[in-house]
Amino acid sequence: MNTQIILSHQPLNIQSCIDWVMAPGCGGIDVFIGTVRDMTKGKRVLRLEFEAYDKMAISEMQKLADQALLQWPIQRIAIHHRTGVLEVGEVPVIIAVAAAHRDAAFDACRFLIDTLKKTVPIWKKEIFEDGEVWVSATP
Amino acid sequence: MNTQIILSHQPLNIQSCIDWVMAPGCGGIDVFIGTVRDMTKGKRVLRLEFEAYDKMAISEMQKLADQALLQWPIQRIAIHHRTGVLEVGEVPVIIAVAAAHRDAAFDACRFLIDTLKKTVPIWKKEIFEDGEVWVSATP
Amino acid sequence: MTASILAFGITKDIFGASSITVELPADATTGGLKTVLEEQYPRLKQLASYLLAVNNEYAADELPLNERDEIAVIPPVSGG
Amino acid sequence: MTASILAFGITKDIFGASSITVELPADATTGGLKTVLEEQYPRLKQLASYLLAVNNEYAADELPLNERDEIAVIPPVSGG
Repeated sequence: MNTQIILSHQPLNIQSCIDWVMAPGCGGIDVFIGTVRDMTKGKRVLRLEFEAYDKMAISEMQKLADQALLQWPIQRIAIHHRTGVLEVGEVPVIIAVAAAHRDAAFDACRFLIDTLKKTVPIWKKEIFEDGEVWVSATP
Repeated sequence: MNTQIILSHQPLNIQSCIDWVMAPGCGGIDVFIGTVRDMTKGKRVLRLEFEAYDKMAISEMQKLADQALLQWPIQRIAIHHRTGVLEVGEVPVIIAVAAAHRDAAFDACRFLIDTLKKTVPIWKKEIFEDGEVWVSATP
Repeated sequence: MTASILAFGITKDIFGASSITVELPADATTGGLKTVLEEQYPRLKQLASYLLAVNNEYAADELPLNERDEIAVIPPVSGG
Repeated sequence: MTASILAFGITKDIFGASSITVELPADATTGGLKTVLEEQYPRLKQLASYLLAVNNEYAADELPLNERDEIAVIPPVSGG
């Protein structure tokens, strides 16, 4: 297997995600790490809450990884996504891609995070001092 | 200071490089990690040896970071480069870029590694079973 | 048939539950289910968009439904 | 003047040392230094390219040199 998909309530471990994709044939690893920002559109965020349709989220992430492996000369992909309540500075997502040459790693990693945000059934609620909102739910 | 430049004989620490760029205002971090491959152009590599013109290498890396900070809306940059003898699988370089939004982080990180490889006075010798060669030295 | 519908994110708020059941004709499709849901829960029409998933796959508009299908409403996703 | 020249990578092999000294006219420039070096070390001309750095900056071709400058030969770099 050259993909590792993890969906977890536990804090994500960046080092172990990167370690998983490292391989002797790879010369470059690109890693995207999402973090919880303290502000959104000028408003202070207290924390985020992530909810997933677990089984489908995992299968959609697997599909993305399979597609990336077909599309670019890359060797290993790890996608780790967190669920539950996350404070500012915590890490909801890590995507690591290892390839013999770095261009493919960069391109695939960017494709994975861009597409994950569009297709994987995971939802984020922003919690402010004066209320909360499911991100992107309404126009 | 929003840049951290390290040139070191000691093994690089991926987690501490990433920790350094994390900031509450950042939503995305892109990280490039170079690793020593076991093959180059079909030939088995035993190990690499990196040599740097230390003072100038640091100042050239600082220039790249300054240029990236001018060119993209990014907040923090860490560039860590190793010197000395590296075995297959070890990490010669880590570049981490944190930004409010991920596009800038990806673009700046890619610019930094691409340009580092062209302008920073660091040299790599590949050691094979039957000899050794300074990479790119001759046509 | 009786279809059981899973809800996530804002849809859970709209339904007031993480799962509901609706009565559908035996030859119901995803399109027909959407019409029924929008009648019972008009706030669905205020979403930026939403899709149905059947058995963990995004479903086409006129996919026939079976009683044993796992059906979910997927409001706009926002992971990552 | 006597200029001291630092060498790295393959240039260290070509010079057989990590630093050499060369005698230059008082009004020497980087271009003049290159000519002198290439006469004494013809293998320099076999490199894919090389640059001179003066005081830790890549130097233009006709930069005047001073005895106290830190001068280095920079063969093609290959970091990262």
